[in-house]
Amino acid sequence: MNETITNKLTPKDFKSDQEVRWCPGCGDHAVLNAVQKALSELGIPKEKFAFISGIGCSSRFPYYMNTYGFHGIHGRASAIATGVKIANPELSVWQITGDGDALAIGGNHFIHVVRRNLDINIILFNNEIYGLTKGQYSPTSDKGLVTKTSPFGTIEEPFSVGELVIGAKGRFFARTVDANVTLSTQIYIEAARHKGASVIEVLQNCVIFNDGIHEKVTGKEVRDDRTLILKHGRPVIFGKDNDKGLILEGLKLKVVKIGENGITENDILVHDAAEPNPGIQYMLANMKYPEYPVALGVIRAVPGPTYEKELENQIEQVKSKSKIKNMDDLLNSGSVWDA
Amino acid sequence: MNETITNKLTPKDFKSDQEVRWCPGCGDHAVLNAVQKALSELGIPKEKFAFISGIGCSSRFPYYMNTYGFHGIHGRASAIATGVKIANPELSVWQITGDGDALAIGGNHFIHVVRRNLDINIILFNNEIYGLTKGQYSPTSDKGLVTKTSPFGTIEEPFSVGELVIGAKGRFFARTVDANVTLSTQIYIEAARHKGASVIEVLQNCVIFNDGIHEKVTGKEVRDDRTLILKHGRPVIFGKDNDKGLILEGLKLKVVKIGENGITENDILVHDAAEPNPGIQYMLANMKYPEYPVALGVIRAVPGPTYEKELENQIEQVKSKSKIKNMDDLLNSGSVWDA
Amino acid sequence: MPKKCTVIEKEDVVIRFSGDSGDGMQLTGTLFSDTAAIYGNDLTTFPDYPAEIRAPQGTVGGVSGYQVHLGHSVIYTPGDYADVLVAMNPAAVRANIKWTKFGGTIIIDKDNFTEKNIEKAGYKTDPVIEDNLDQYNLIAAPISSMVREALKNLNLDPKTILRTKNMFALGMVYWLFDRKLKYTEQFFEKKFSKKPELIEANKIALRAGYYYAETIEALAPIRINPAPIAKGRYRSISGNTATAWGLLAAAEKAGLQLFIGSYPITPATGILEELAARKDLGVKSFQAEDEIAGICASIGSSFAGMLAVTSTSGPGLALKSEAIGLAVMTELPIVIIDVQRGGPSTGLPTKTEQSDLLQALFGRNGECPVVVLAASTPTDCFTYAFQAARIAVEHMTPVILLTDGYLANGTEPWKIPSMKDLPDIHPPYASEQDLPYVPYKRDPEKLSRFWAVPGTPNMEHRIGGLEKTVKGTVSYVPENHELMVGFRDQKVARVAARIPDLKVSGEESGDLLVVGWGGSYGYRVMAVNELQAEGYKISNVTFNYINPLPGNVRDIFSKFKKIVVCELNLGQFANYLRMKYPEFHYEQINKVQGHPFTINEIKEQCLKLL
Amino acid sequence: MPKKCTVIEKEDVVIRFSGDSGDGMQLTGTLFSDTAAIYGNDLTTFPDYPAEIRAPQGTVGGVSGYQVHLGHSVIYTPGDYADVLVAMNPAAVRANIKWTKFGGTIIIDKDNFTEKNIEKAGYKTDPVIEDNLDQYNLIAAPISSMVREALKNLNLDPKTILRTKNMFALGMVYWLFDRKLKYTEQFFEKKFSKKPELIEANKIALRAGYYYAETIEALAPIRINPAPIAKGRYRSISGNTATAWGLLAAAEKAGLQLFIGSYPITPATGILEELAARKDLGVKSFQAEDEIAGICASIGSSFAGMLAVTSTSGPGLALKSEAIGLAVMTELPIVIIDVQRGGPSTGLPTKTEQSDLLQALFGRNGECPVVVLAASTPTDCFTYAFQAARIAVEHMTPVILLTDGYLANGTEPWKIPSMKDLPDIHPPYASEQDLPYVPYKRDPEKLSRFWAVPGTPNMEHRIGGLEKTVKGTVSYVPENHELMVGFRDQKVARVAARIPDLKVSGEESGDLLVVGWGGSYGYRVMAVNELQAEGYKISNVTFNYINPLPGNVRDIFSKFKKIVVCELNLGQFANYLRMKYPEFHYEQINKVQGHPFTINEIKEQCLKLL
Ligand SMILES: Cc1ncc(C[n+]2csc(CCOP(=O)(O)OP(=O)(O)O)c2C)c(N)n1
Ligand SMILES: Cc1ncc(C[n+]2csc(CCOP(=O)(O)OP(=O)(O)O)c2C)c(N)n1
Ligand code: SF4
Ligand code: SF4
Ligand SMILES: [Mg+2]
Ligand SMILES: [Mg+2]
Repeated sequence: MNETITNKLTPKDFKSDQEVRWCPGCGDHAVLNAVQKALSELGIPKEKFAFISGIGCSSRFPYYMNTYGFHGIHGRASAIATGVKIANPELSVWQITGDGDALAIGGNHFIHVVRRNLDINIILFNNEIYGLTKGQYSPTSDKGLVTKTSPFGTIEEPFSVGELVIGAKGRFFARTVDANVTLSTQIYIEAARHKGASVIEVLQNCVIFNDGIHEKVTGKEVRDDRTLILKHGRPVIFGKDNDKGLILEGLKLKVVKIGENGITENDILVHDAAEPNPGIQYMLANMKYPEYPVALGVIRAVPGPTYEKELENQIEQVKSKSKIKNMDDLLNSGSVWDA
Repeated sequence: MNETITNKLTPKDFKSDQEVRWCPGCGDHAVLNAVQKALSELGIPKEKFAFISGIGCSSRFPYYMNTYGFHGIHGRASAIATGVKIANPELSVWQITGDGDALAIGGNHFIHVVRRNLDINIILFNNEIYGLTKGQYSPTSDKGLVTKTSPFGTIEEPFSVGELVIGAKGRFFARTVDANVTLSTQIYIEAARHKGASVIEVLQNCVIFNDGIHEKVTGKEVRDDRTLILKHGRPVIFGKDNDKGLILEGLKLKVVKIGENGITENDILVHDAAEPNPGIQYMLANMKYPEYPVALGVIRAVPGPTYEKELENQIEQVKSKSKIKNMDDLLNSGSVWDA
Repeated sequence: MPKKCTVIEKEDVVIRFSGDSGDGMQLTGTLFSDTAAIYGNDLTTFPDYPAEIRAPQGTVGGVSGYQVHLGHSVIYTPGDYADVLVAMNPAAVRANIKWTKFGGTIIIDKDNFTEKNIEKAGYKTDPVIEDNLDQYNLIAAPISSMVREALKNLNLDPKTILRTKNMFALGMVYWLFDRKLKYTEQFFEKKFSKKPELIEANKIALRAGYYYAETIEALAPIRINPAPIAKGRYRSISGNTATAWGLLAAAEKAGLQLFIGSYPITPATGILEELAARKDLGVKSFQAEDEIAGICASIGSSFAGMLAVTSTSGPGLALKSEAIGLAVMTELPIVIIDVQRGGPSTGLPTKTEQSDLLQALFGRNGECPVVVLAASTPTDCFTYAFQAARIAVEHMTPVILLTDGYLANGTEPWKIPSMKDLPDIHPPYASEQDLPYVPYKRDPEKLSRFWAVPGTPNMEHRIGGLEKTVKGTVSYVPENHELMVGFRDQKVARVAARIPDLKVSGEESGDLLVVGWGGSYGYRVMAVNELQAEGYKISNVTFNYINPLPGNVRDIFSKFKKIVVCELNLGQFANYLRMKYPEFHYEQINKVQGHPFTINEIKEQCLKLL
Repeated sequence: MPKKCTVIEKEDVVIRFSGDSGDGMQLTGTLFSDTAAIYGNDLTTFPDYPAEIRAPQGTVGGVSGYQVHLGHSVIYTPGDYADVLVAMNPAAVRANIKWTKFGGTIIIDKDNFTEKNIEKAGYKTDPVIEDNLDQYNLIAAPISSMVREALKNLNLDPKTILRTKNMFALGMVYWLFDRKLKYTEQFFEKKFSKKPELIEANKIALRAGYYYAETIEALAPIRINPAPIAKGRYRSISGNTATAWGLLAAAEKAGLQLFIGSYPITPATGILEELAARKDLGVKSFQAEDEIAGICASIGSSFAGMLAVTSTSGPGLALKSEAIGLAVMTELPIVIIDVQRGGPSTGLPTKTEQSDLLQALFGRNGECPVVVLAASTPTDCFTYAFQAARIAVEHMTPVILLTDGYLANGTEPWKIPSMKDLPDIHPPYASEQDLPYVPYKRDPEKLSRFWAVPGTPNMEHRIGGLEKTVKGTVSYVPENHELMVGFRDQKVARVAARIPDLKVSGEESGDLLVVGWGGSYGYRVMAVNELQAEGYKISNVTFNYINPLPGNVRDIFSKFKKIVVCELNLGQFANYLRMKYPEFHYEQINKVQGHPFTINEIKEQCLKLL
């Protein structure tokens, strides 16, 4: 997977010949661009990528990638990707999924692939709605949202993706915004390089069925004050004027203004994505507007053994010890007799 | 559900006429006793209980209860119980499930019932093994465990039940030990009284396929030092001599000895199960021997609106506003014409 | 362009509205058919839209269509070929020209036939040449410029103005068919009650279209006189809504509350959506995390005493297989609706097919019989949903109701039934006199067990998916298993005693019996009617009760020289009949294209057998 | 008790070991049959244990049994009735007496016939009276006291001592059948190599039993001479292990690595367990979180170029339905093993049945054909697992292999094949010369597509569950869909060209043809053999290839006056044959008791038809 290739690839090399069929204005277009950009910078040959998806608007993604691709069935992308990665750990495997695909029907496979820590990069398009089926609420829809199946508002508490990932023993969680191609590209590259299951939540806009749902946080006018971009090893500072930051007060995060009440940059929390204990990352991932800015960037990235490598290691070990080298050996092993 | 009945029920009233078929020595027997004891103290008439289970040794539980019971299919107890509770919120609904039933095949329904906060009491028998199918590893088996399907040791990181529950927006989590009938009874009563999804993890011993797996923590000789029983509003003290406690050091819990280094009872962390922010509860739930004692008791109990009540409220509201009162109204509503 | 000017009377006519997904064609078609229905025409509609939410603008893949077939006699199908095609862009022409009657009328928005759009539609040169449009009555109206002109004083943004194009086109069609604008205008008033400027804009566009058609004397107005329709109150209803309402009606008649546990899936979602909106009737709708949770929650609600429903389409039915087995084993009433779509796997989600039949009948482990029904028109979805619920409850059994994408989205005028005319449904509650309650004790006639609902004192009991004795004790005793397998089998078989006989349409005997089931109904009826009119000894039967089959099938089959089974799959019902009535020989007419039959296809195949 | 003393030679004999779940009967039976096999008898075994891990001690529900049928000619079944019953407690007698030949030998542990145990077993009074035990050759040995006595010097705790009771009983049986103790003693030495005191204890108990039987001259030793078995090296193997090994052999022959993605489920778990242990052969085993993940991971591994397998039982197959459709649509090779058990739903997990046939054939949405095979003996599970993998890979299709609980757990001696005698398997890799790679381009003969594995340069492509054109572009074009449905159908049908003809056992024509498939094989063969010997014109065929069916079926069927289909369900294969060959009339013999047929049941039913 780390082989270098002589002819550097460009984003265009990753475009397939298929017409892109998302609605004009859909956030998915930007994600596609960012991924193609990121891939071109990884130095991995095209044929070593496999894009695996479930069903949903977002899950059409593999068709648009000039790589190996598998458009699966609803909710099962994690399981299919698991098989692909175990079969060939040399592949760079990307799972494309929606909030419904990953967290409704696919919730179980999702938490298990995260727990098992397969080295798969999971891009979760969170538009807080079922797009493809034309607008029903999803497990991430805000409580009260009026949709076709909740004409009087939903009555369910939504999942928070980061929280669920950490609750499932997740070691890599990042969040980005569809339209922010620069940040997204950066994150996809980091995810690709992280060994283990990397979950990237993309705040994605569905112009048709849930238009502007992230706007209050990601809107051009407000995003500097309502989001914050985390960088490992750097103080958690944000705001239009880079004058706001987070500090830890007791067990809670608190937004402060640098320069006010004697607070200097040195008082500001320094982001540690690599800390195994998820305590602070958990809080960062869970920050919600208006109480807090919404955290973007890589929130957690803790290395750990991957399933597929552990499996290969175990196979090597057993092989080296066993007397059974092929089927004839096995057939004639143990208690046999001659007639 | 809070109706009082004149003849107080006894645990025996909850015993069905079915022969109990667990292995002699299985931890399930004690759980059955504790539940029957707890139920007899709730003041709820027998016919208002419904026990719903999946498949597994533990899931045979409903047969032994002289209440309404439903032995479902593997992994689906949460979903069946959801239907029962929505259908009749007046019932006291208990879900019985194993670590495989709830967290392997049933993982998705489990996290969703927790998220939706239906008022269901979920007893999760965690023996860290598939008992009924005769000894394969489960999603809670310790990494490295040798079982029939992991003859060279598992290579998977296990779920921690409490962590997953909290990651899924859980509001009630408790832990107990099969053999500790007194503590268990107390917890079942608290769970029953809590409005919302209550998950109780029972550290249960499977004498046949995973004997003694909890022994290092729960064994008679060691349990006072290796477990701690949390009580809401009380300092977190434990140990044979009641001389150890937990304090918060930075973002981490630390075990201290009262009387040493100037530490008094007043320095000890006071357990707040009702705190909505799960930070400390999360750490308490995750404590593992040998670094920490394992926390028992009610770790988190935060009230919140339940799905079934919100649904009933919404129905009442819509009914009161709508002109459609019956089918004839509906059939003749909207745009109709006469021929 | 030929222009004529007197009102022409016609028997029936097919109109197809088509344009980009964003052009509002579904609404335009609906408004047109509402007006026609109110006028008294019989009609059937067929919406046909792309799987993509917004397929690339201007491409053939992105074309959304809505076909209306109206007439002054009974209309059975949305029609094979359109008399009038409204095509808002070149792609719409390209996609639909082969479904337009040669010489028919085509209305296009001339302004949209730009070089770019023509290319996007996949034309190499000129559509007029490539598709021989000069052989049609082509009305090339500059619709875009005209709405721009008509609304220029309204102070609306250009996008909003352009969005009224469809109303301009609708106005033209109204003139063509001599219709009143009144109902459509009332619709605007209701829909945009909070945006008066939109009421105004749409009205202006509608009228502008109407007057434009009049001015250019586009074609003589065509009059389709009202159909000789039974007197009464009518409404227009789609198959999905009719299904939802049939269940609601059953709940009311059974004195039960309705529960639906479903997961959205095309083309079944409409049922969940309709029932989610019916909180005024006390429906408890549960959007589950997946199909399995949907049915399992339904089973739970059934255990707890509700009328339990789960709705889905093929892939979802596959996922529910295991849980259907649980419902069979626990003998709880539950209605499972499968709105069939093109398969296998994800297949063609927005297209129609009848290929889930064998799955519905046999797609479960073990000997696992369920009742299977199928609806055959949008409106009789009401009837069979009602019947499905009746049978489920009264016989304590899961019932699968098959509809399909064609029925689900199609609409028809429907004579509104009165609730008092529907039969009561009697849940077989366990009786207080009969204690102790024995969960698998059976009604001697129906063989169904009795229902004891949690909360009822003294009837505590346990059920589950393991084989049980009559008392509900788990049992591996060989003879007990065989006994229970037999009971479950016979319980379903005995439903036959309580369903109507199969009816022959046409003579009771003859040369050829056309056999079908479910949604292929209309096309078969039309084809057979036409052949009968041509003098052939041909008759038609439609199966709505699939398992068990009605009691008189053998009688009917034996009176025909040949039998041909006509269905949108590779022959699933034909094979099922071979199992059930092996003494007959079955010919087959099959089609697996994601589309209904055309009348001609059926006629041609029948003629080969006559 | 009659006592005789010369060695008697017999053709075949059936021995049933039975006792409490904790009594070690499975091991006892296994040791006995190993010894018999090494001696050269042919044999078949059938373990039969309760669903509970440890059902209540002493009850009938908790009885665990192990039946061995051995002979000096070919043995096809574990036998209907036991000649010798070993019953360690009263419950074991009660559970098994009806399966014991009238007048047969019953060995009991007298010490265990306490009042309490007798009551627990459900006897009201005295077992001897209630079950007429005086009509049998009852050997009431005080086994418990005797092992206590025999081991008293060994310094073992009482529990451990009592655990050797089964070896005492085994010793008695060895004397009865004139067997050597050697192999069993070798087993002790290996098994307890770290606990020498247990080697000693078990040896002593075994010999004590042997000598006890000799002393009381329990019954004349019976000699079953070795069977005229083909020369060669043998081993004993169960159906589940044979299945696992067949897959391993196929992987080696195809040059592929084996992947298994499964979720444990009785009685299929053994396959996963065996393959999980085969890391020495590079197997990648994945215990999934559920059955759906199991098959989906398999599909993923197949996409990525492995030999993909998923194993399960009925309820799990139901859950896999949707994903099987995906494999059909993506045309990837995958072997799906269904070890059938009693259904429906959870049913009777530890019992056997053949009731998943229609599910395997039709349990999916849409027109969704897969290849279906069935094994019919524990050892031919190897053959058909190998064939399933061969067909899957060479024809690029999912293949379902049906076995059942009876085959899975049963064991037989097996002549060990040599890998060089097995055919090579040729994966149809896309060729480098054939670029650009077109995913749904087909082999003109087989109609299968070509396999391009991720990692291969210049063959990047996309597949998925939506309908596609040959090039892999999503397509809703009606004609394309019909074309592809046809291809998938014909691809499976064409497998028929590459499977062997059906073979008749017996005359090629006659009065009655007994037809069966899968696990009912042995009983059918025995019944038909006996009837042939009695002079009837009866023959037998066993189907192992279910879809497609072999090419010569019509030929064979047409030569018999009557055809009877014999299966452990309500008639699923009979119905399938009615679909496929409607020109024949099929009689049925069915049983749904969670148990195999008995030879007599089949004979009796056949006689009615002769
Ligand atoms: C088994 C199955 N159930 C349901 C569906 C219908 N379905 C397709 S996509 C989807 C949800 C899409 O939502 P999401 O995953 O959030 O993706 P988005 O369209 O929003 O990108 C549903 C319910 C299906 N295709 N298959
Ligand atoms: C669909 C399905 N898959 C698999 C099984 C087999 N099965 C039954 S119980 C079980 C796991 C039991 O483990 P757990 O839930 O931990 O319960 P325990 O027996 O340990 O109490 C499995 C795999 C089944 N019954 N149904
Ligand atoms: S419906 Fe929404 S998510 Fe789907 S393509 Fe359109 S804008 Fe994007
Ligand atoms: S196998 Fe284990 S969990 Fe199951 S009943 Fe026996 S001891 Fe209990
Ligand atoms: Mg979404
Ligand atoms: Mg367990």
